[in-house]
Amino acid sequence: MDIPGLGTAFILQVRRDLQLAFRHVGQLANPLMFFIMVTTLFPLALNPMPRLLEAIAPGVLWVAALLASLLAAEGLFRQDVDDGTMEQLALSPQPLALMLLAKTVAHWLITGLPLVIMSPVVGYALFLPRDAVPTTMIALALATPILNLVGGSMAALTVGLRRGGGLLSLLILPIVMPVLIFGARATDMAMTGVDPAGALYLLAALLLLAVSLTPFAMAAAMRISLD
Amino acid sequence: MDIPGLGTAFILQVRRDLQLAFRHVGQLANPLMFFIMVTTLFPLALNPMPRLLEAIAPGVLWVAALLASLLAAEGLFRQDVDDGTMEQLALSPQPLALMLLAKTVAHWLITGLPLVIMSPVVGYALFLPRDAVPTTMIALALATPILNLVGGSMAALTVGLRRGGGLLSLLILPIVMPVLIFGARATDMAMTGVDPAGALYLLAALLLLAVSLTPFAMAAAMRISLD
Amino acid sequence: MWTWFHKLGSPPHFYRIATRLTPWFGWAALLLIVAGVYGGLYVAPTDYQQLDGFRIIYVHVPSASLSLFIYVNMALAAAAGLIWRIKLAHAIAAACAPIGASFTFLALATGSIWAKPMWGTWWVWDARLTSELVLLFLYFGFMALRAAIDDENRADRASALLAIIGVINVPIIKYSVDWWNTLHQPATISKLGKPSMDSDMLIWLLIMLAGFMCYFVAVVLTRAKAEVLQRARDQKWVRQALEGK
Amino acid sequence: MENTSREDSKAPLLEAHDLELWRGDRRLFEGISLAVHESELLHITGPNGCGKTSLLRVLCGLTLPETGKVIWKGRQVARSRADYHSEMCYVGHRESLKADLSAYENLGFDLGLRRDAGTEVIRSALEEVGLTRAADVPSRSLSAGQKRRVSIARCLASKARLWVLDEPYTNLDVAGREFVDEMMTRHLQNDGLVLLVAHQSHGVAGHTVRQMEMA
Amino acid sequence: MENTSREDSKAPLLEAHDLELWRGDRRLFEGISLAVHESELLHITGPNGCGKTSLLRVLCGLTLPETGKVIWKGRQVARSRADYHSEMCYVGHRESLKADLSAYENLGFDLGLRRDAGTEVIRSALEEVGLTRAADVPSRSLSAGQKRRVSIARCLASKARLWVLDEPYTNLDVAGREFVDEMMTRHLQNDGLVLLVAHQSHGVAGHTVRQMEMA
Ligand code: HEM
Ligand SMILES: Nc1ncnc2c1ncn2[C@@H]1O[C@H](COP(=O)(O)OP(=O)(O)OP(=O)(O)O)[C@@H](O)[C@H]1O
Ligand SMILES: Nc1ncnc2c1ncn2[C@@H]1O[C@H](COP(=O)(O)OP(=O)(O)OP(=O)(O)O)[C@@H](O)[C@H]1O
Ligand SMILES: [Mg+2]
Ligand SMILES: [Mg+2]
Repeated sequence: MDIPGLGTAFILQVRRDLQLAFRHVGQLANPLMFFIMVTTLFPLALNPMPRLLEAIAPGVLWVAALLASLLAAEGLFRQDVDDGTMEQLALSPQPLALMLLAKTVAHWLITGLPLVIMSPVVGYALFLPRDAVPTTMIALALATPILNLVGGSMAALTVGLRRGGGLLSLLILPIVMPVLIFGARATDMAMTGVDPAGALYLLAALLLLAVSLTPFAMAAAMRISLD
Repeated sequence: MDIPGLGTAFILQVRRDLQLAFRHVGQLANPLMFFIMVTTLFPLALNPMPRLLEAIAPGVLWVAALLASLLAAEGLFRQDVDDGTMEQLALSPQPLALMLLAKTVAHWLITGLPLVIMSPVVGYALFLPRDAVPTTMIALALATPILNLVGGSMAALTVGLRRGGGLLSLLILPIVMPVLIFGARATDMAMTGVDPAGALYLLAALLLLAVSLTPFAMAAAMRISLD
Repeated sequence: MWTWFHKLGSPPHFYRIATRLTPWFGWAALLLIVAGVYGGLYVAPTDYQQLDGFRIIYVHVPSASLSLFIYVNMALAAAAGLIWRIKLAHAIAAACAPIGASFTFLALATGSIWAKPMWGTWWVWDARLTSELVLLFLYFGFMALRAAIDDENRADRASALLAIIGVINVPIIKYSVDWWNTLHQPATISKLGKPSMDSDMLIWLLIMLAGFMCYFVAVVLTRAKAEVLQRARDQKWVRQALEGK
Repeated sequence: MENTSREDSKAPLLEAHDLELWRGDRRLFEGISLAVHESELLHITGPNGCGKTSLLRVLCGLTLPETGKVIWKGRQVARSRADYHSEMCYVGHRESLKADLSAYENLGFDLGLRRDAGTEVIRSALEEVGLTRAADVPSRSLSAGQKRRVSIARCLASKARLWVLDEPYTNLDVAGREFVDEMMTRHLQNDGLVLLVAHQSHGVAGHTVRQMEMA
Repeated sequence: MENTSREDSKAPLLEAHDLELWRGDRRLFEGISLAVHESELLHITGPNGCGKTSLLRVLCGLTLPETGKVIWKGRQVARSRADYHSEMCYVGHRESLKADLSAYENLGFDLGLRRDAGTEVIRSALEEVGLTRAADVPSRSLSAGQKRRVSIARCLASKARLWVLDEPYTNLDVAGREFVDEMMTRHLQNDGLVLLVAHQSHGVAGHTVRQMEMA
């Protein structure tokens, strides 16, 4: 029988997930709102001195990015598993790794991309030096997919389990820590006028690694969870 | 027929939710882990200079509290609605407002209380002055339940209005903002040696208000959602 | 070592061999550690810079090394279990985790104690220290995931996958001192050829390391035995093995 | 209950007047009135999607009808929700079980809200529906039929006067279906009321059994 | 398919050898072997919780058995998953529908992964199972029976050779049940294979129908 090609399947999956997200227009705005919230709340919770804000701006940006993707990871596959559509996906003739990668890509388009786009605004609000903004955007664009991919693998591993509170974050954070370190370092370098290319290359390498390995980890984890 | 009293029902509900969260004793540590990890991330993403860390310590604590309660709130009732147990709750002879309040209390015990308990440790790691610690703990103990109650009302509404998510977090922000401002101010006052009683009283008043009003809002929203 | 584990794949066989080996490693560990402690505390010369404070190195470095070594072993065992579907390998991986976590904790604790006089603080957010902390979290995550899954089979496979993914962190910890300039001591022992450490000090360190290693093997065998027994609790050989004692 | 006079027992316990419900732009039903007396079973049938479940939810007080009202023992349900719900038990299409809790824990909570039932009550109800060993595994790992049995045990142990059963036979094996019939018969003998939605015919006989066909 | 020789058609398409499965500390089944040829229906029965669904999941390749293997067209399923899954369709206890998407959108996605089916194929399958107007409301608001019909339409439109049906009659009205019988009969006529789990007896006759009882 003629099975549709990998590309077709990939696009179908991405399109369906976007369609679902657009059904709940609210959900679409959520990660973005969250990101804005975190970054505006910080100045509120702190002494809003520009110097201090500037010093913590990269940290806030990066931690917010991390938390946003971390907390969204929780729900990445749960609904699909609960309503049984994941079962059908695992029984489709398409490779599960590809389909889960597609789901993660869709998830990134919904949660990660807005974050990248919003980062100049947030940076501005936190008095991030203007020179650091492009670097930060690039670094975020490289880092957020990694966060999503790693989050996805861990979510696939824990999806069959009861809401374990911090279990998922316990699993994700150790592994994404390098991403955070390099990302924050890139912003920092740009702020102090050093060339951040090294850190960015490292992030790009990590992204490649994640894209090539995590789909298989996700698929393996999902098959275990569905068992 | 003899219906069990309100107290019994309340305790039953709290106990069941705790049971769900902590099937295994080991899982008790999970929320704690979450906070430890979040606070370790900050120094990583920032320059780990003690002076800077000290300056942002209250911010980190407060933002972590806000995130934990608001973001977990999103899913507070969703699973119950999806698996049909909320339906049975609405059909039980106990007042729905009470039961939802109990669910929120359980949620606070899982997410809010560990934060309060952990705050000295986190404060220590971030070099928060020792004098500010007791005030911060009290302020957190007063503020986190408010955050949970407000988040719970939002959750009850969003479970039904399936497309209101982003809009609602926009609506919730103004309500939560004062809590954050007063809380952070209390910490700040204690750090600078001013008596923080005023801010704490205000928080206590807000808490009373939230406890007396939000359960009815939650129940009404939930009945609409179940219709 | 791992082909060795692979060969004795069957639980009863493993149980018998482990029972025979455990005391050897146990006694070796005891002897080596006693010798190492004596040598480290009394025989080794005092450091010209740090005076006697440096002697904590005899606990710190071996436990830090073991924390990494055990993780790698755990991941290898887990991978073997996942790929060849060997239950025994999963049992060994499960047995490794708490031991590894203890050594990690020990490394952190001794490091902190050492750091207080050396750097004037218990803790700094430096790359090696932080990544060692992350290693502790990795162990915790592995154990938490196992505990969260009721079904043994699934717990085995899921945690094995996690252990394999977590291996990424090992080189980061190992080479963090070389990649970032940090407060922490860069590699001193492992510089082959000309170690930058006095050989009088080094020998006792190596003895301690060997002792810790033997201790690990003894404990892991004991724990794995318990795991194996618990898993096969309703099989005949278990009753025979227990009654045979 | 024992001393109710003839007149009382003739007045219906559950009444509904002129119910109408819309879903989207479609009127599911209108002008539905019904009355159920004690020891009476009302069997509601109709093709898929005709609105049987929706009607039951209106009768339970979960859904607000467009017009009309539901009356229990002479009082409007919307006004005296707690009284009504303490005498009613609903078994819906979904099992309403927490997947992470065992059948026993699930029922312990559900019944704890309704009456001071001890451990034995729950155990014996679970045993009666054939769950002994399976009562203590997380209900996530129960089979579909076993989950259904838990719902039925909840109904049994609730000691409710009015049972509202939405396709209770679903996923049950032959023995299970016979058990449900037998259980309903017993309930009717004890002056209970049953509202039953089922596509199959049921095996209750010798009682006031009424049929209602929805279009 | 048309030109298969006598010998070929005698070799079973689906075989399972010596399957064993554990759940918790309980052995659900062991030593199960079966063979299904083309145009054959295997009806698996057994009491609730005996492991029928678990067996089907093993046969589908969703669950790894403790021992034993499943073979499709002479090749082990675990090795050639994509080939097997492209010829198999599974209807489980759950409907596997995205509640926020309509029946049409749901099938559009599910079938899009399997074959280049056009719009009309999906529409006509949905019409065949009796969903015309209901095909475009979010499937959250479909009735239980209507959801089941969507699952059945998915199976119909998938053009799979092997149908694995876990209690397809659930929640269906009389007409719906008859439709399922008729649909299976047609599938068998077209050299299809059916694995059926159902507590009720089915209405397929005149074909190779085999029964398997699980304890
Ligand atoms: C909590 C604090 C500390 C942690 C988590 C820590 C962690 C580690 C780790 C992971 C290793 C690597 C072991 C290996 O490569 O096999 C190590 C080695 C070592 N540590 Fe620490 N350490 C800490 C504090 C200190 C302090 C304060 C000193 C002394 C100033 C120190 C001195 C050393 C030395 C000399 C080595 C051996 C280096 C080598 O030869 O590779 N550590 N430590
Ligand atoms: N928003 C909507 N627009 C159009 N129709 C809707 C909407 N919401 C619900 N419906 C229709 O309402 C009906 C709900 O029916 P209900 O669940 O009460 O049926 P039922 O009689 O219980 O069927 P079954 O026998 O399958 O359980 C369905 O036909 C569904 O299509
Ligand atoms: N962890 C576990 N411990 C004990 N028993 C378990 C565990 N997990 C699953 N089971 C049992 O495995 C069986 C699963 O059965 P399965 O779903 O295959 O039954 P079925 O034959 O399809 O039943 P039904 O007719 O009700 O659909 C159940 O009896 C369940 O109690
Ligand atoms: Mg219905
Ligand atoms: Mg079944």
